[in-house]
Order: sequence, then structure tokens, then C-alpha cells
Amino acid sequence: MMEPGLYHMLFIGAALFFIGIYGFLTRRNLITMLMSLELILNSVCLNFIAFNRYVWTDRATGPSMSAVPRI
Amino acid sequence: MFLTRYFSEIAEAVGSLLKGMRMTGYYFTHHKEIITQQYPDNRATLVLPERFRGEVVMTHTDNNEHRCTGCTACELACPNGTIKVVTKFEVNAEGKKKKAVDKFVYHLELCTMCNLCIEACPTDAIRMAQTFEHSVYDRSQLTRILNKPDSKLQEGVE
Amino acid sequence: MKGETIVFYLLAALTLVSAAMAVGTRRIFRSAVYLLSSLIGIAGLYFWMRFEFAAAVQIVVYAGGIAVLIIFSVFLTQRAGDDMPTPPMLRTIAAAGAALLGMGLVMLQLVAHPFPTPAVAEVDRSVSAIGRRMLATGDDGFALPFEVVSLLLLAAMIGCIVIAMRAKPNQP
Amino acid sequence: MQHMWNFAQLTDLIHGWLYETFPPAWALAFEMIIVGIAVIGLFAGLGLVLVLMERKVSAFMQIRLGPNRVGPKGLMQSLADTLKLLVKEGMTPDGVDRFLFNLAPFIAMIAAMLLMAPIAFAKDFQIWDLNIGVLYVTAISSLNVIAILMAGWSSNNKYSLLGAMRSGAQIVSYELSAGLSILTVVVLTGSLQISDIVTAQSNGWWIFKGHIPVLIAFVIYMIAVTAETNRAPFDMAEAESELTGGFHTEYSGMKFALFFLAEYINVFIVCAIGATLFLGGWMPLHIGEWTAFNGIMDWIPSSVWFFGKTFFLIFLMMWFRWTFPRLRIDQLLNLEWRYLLPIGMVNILLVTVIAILKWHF
Repeated sequence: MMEPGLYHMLFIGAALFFIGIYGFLTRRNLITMLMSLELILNSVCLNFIAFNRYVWTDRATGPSMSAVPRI
Repeated sequence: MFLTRYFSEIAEAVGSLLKGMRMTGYYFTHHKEIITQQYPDNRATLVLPERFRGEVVMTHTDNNEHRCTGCTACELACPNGTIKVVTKFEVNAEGKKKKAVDKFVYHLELCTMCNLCIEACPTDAIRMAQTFEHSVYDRSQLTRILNKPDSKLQEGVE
Repeated sequence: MKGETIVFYLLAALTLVSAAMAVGTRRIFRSAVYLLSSLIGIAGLYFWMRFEFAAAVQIVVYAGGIAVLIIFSVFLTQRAGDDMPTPPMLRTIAAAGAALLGMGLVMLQLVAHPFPTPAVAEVDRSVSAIGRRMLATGDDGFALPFEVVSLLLLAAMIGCIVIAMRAKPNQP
Repeated sequence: MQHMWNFAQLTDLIHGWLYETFPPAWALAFEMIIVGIAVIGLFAGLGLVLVLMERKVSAFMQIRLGPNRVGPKGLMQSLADTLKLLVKEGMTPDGVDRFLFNLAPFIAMIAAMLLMAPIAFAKDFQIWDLNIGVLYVTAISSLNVIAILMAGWSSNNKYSLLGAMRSGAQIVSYELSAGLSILTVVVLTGSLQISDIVTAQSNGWWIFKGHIPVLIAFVIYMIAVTAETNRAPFDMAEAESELTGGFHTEYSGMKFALFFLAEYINVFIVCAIGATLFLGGWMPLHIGEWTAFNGIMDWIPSSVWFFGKTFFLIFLMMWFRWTFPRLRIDQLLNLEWRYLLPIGMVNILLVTVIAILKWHF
């Protein structure tokens, strides 16, 4: 196993995103569709934070940007 | 005004809550107010309140005389049918037949200690005693005859 | 293997497995609970990356707010005890295919794309720094999105009040 | 400053010894195990002490004697209760959602355990002094409601579900007030870190330094956390008289004990946080320039200060519980949304003004 880094985080983000997509497409129930949507939103936030942690560490854009959709 | 009412409501609420807390705080700090009786331990020194009602008894004088005329007012007053007065006819000194009590049957197991029989009694023959340790092994032992054997009606009680 | 790595893989497994179970289970209440545990796993990942503020906000918002909201709406609108119907086979296959295809494409892109190496200077990520950035108007300030979100929130609040006031229409 | 028992030295000693003797990974693992055992021990001890304290306080407030048979003056009563709960059969009724039903008490317990981390028990004695300490506490304490909702739903019982729904509405709304009153201290201190908040009170506790607004915040905090921990007069989740126990109706034995313990641990934690925020945590009582007085106060160990303040607040919550009648659910929500929240909001504005103009001492 490799030392976890940016690619691991991005993989988790992508996997969450597509799990959310799968749920969104298979479910026919408003609340469960909303839950899948939450997964998708969270994968986006995870990506913001991961980029801020591993690539652009000189800016605090990630946490600020991920705080905005949560508000 | 809305605001004055709002704040006066708050003040009133806080005041009443503090009043309650003062009361419980008083009890918390004053342990002598505790009313719990450690019953089986303090059997010897146990003091019951004056109005505690344990069971119905009939008062007898030293000469084995009671005041019950057998009028059955208590039997009629009892809501549970606890009391059953068995009467007999006695011939007195003037040769007159007179109703008197033969057996005053009292079912303790039915009694709720409501005190109605005592209030109904015109001659104050019965009263409430403070004994309360009534447990027995057989229910029949709770059925009691209150007038003692060979007891007589007290003089002058009609 | 370092302890940190083990913790990372545990958190990742928690996140992904419970996310998969959240979309896979047929009981709607369990689905909500799995979703919550997935979101808490993400919060754990934030903690792992030393973004404590983001992690705490994640837990506050999702565990305290959205999970409770979802669970309440499940209780109030769904028959929470019954199993949901299984989706038709064709739709499951199509959705899984679409998701896998998208995943594959994204992973191809990710592996092919070289990301720049991190800058040496680490920025202050404390809460007060984030707060200042939220209200800054400069190059990396977030005053405009912040105000837009505030407007959105205001609109939502007014909407709530309007809906709540409409409850008694025929009273004077 | 010379303290009689300095926990920092002790912990440093253990830390140094472990890292000298073992490789770092093992040393870290051993430290984690030690901390875990300490926390579990603290849990057990607190559970025993708080249950006994609750029963004794309630008894004295109701002019009773309370437990007085097991051990001297009934001191062993809670031990006997624990033994009873341990040997009781842990039933899982038919028709429940087994997985969630068995998971719920552990979630409640784990949430309570996680809350232990940022609390400063004494000077330099803290498990994890993370830089968002107060926010962490508010975050984790919101996990409790999930455990209650899980327990209530999975029990497949109308009483449990009703209790859980009520408790959800209650906790979610009172969290706002608690958060606002915590924020007042955060605004005054300018930091979310617990150690910073305690250090900021070295020349006086916030409840004295912050004028009346902090006092109001303290009162609101106490009311809100009483509601958040589901204690009377806000015990809508249990409500023995109408819901036969609410969300834990179906629980018995060890699983019930976990819920019970978690409730008391939560009481301890919110009181510890309240003591840290408003009453200075382990900081001794200092009055201005009275050096002699301050010296005497310094001589008392910091852990005694911390536990003294915490237990005073716990006693306050018990006092509330055994004095006030229970609220109806609509009165409960009225109290929050019509009184506590608006007052809290105005209050935090006032505190912000005070903090900006530096009017506090």
C-alpha cells in the first residue's frame, strides 16, 4: 500500500461522486435522491479540501469554498 | 406594550423559579426536616401522627364494660360491609326485653380505614387504634370480634 | 506501515462502504444512518488532513442538521418500516454502468494529469484566518459569495415565515 | 507557581519513559491504551458517583433519606445497581431492527467518550488540546441525537418513536441557544482552543469579567444544556409519566445501562465545559491585587478547582431537576424560540460590542 496522498483523496472523492450518481439514478424516492445528492456535494467538498491540502497549500481557498456550500 | 409584557413575563418566571429553588434548597440544607421513618429499626421509638388510623377497636373499661348498644349504625355507615353486628335480646333487671350486642364482627381485610363508622356511632363505642402491623398467615385471622367475651354494656348508655 | 496510513485506510473504507450501503439498502431509515456514517467518515478524513475546522463544521452541519432533517422527513412522510421496492434490473444495470464508466473516465484523467507540486509556504488555516478571508474583498477574499449566501439564507428565512403564516388563512 | 500535585510532570514522566523504552509507534499505541483505560475508568467512577449523588440530592430535596442500606450511609448503592444491571439479561425484542437497536447505545457511549478529549481536567492535563476545542464539543454532542433517534425508531414501539421525535426537536432547537452562549465566551477570548480560553481567565473568570451579558449567557447555557442532556424539567425524551420511558422503553440490562451512563457522562461534560468557559476551568479564584489571598487560592490543586466547579454546576442541574415541574412540548419549544434564542442573539451583539470596545476587565 502506498503512502496516502492527493490521488487517494481524489479517488475517494470520485468514488463518492459516482456512488451518489448511482443512487440518484436508481432511486425513485425524493428523500433517497436527496441523500444521494448529499453524497455528491460531499465529494465536491472533499476535493476542495484535498486540493488545498496537497496542491495549493499557500491559499486557504479550500476550507472557505467548502464552507460556502454548507452554509 | 409588547416589550414590557415580554420582560415582565420573564421576570415573573425567573422570580417564581427562584422561589421554588429556595424551598428545595432549604430542605436540602436542613436535614432535620426529613420525615422518613426508618421503620423496622426504630420500632421501639416510633411515634405515629395523632390522626393515623390503623384498625377499628372497641373501648372497654376495667370492669369489662363497653358502650355499644348494638344499634348497627356503624354497619349501615360502612361502605364496604366491613362490620356485622349480631344482636341478641337480653332481659334486664325490670324484666324487660332489650336489644344488646352479641358479637361485633369486624372484617379487617375489607376495611379501608375511612373512619365513617366512628363518626356514625352515637355512643362513641368504637374508635380507631394506631396498630398497623396486621400481617397474618391466614385470612380468617383478620376477621375479629371486637367485644370481649362476657363484656357488658356500660351503665347509663342508651 | 505507519499508524497514520492505517487510520487513513480505515476512514476511507468507512466512508466508501457506508456510502455504498446508503444507496444500496432497501430500508430507508438505515439508508439515512449509513449516509450519516459516511459523512462522519469524511469528517474523519478532514481531521486526518488537519483541517479541524472543516471537520467540526462537517459534523455540526451533517450530524446535527441534515441527518436529523432527513430522519424527520423520513418519519413524517415515508412508511419507514417498509422495505423500498427494488429498482428494475435494467435501471440498476444502466445506472451502475453509467457510474462505472464515469468513474473509469475520471480515474484515467486523474492518473494522466500531473498536479503541480505543493508550494512551500503553508498558509494559516486557523478559524480566524478563514473568518478574515470570508469578509476580505481582495484577491482571495470571499466577501461576494458570503454576501450572496447571506441573501439566500435571508430569502429562505422569509420563505419559512411566509409558509408558517399561511397556516391559518381564514382568520382575520 | 508551585502546585502540590503537578499532573504535567507525571504525564511527561510517563511519556518520556515510554518513548525511551519502546519504538515510537508502540509508545504511541501504549499511550493510547493508557488514555483509553483512564477514560473508561473515569467513566465508571463518574457514573457511580453521579448516580449516587443524584439519588441523595433528590432525597434531601424531597425531605427523604435516600439510599441508606448498602454500605455506610448507602455509599455502595450504585455499585449494587451496576451489578444488578450487569447480570440482567440483555433482551432484544422481536420486531426490532436488530442491527440499529444494538448499535444505538454504543453510539451514545462513543459520542460521550469522544467528548472527553478536549476537556482540561487540571493544569496541563488534557487528552487532546485541539485548536477548535469548543466547536469540537458542540459538533460531537450533536451525535447524541442520532443515537436517540436510532434507538427510538429501531425499537418498533410507538412510545419510543414519540420520545425520540420529541427529543430530536428539542435537542436540535436548544443546540442553537447553547451554541450562542458558548460563542459569547469565544468572542471575548478570540479563540476556540480550550487552553486559550482557560488562560484568558487567569486574572478573573469570564462570569465576573464579562459584566451582565456573560451572566445572561451563563444562565442561557445552563438552561440549554439541561434541555440538551434530556434532563427534567426538559425530559420529553423519557417522560416516564406519559411515554413509559421514551426512547429506551425496550432496552434492558447492559444496553440500558449504557444509555443511562451516557446521560450522566453528558451531564458531566456539559458542566465541565460550562465550568471551563464561564468559571475558569482549573484556574483558581483570583481577586485583583490581593496577593495573600491569591497565594492561598493557588495552593489548592488545579484539579480540585476543576472538579469543584464542575460538581457545583452538576448540583445546580440536579437542583433544577428536583424543583421544577416538567414542561409540555409546546411550552418547551416556546421557551426556546420565543425567549432564549432572541435574548441570546441580542446578548451576543452586546458582548461583541463589549469585546470590540474592550470594556471587559
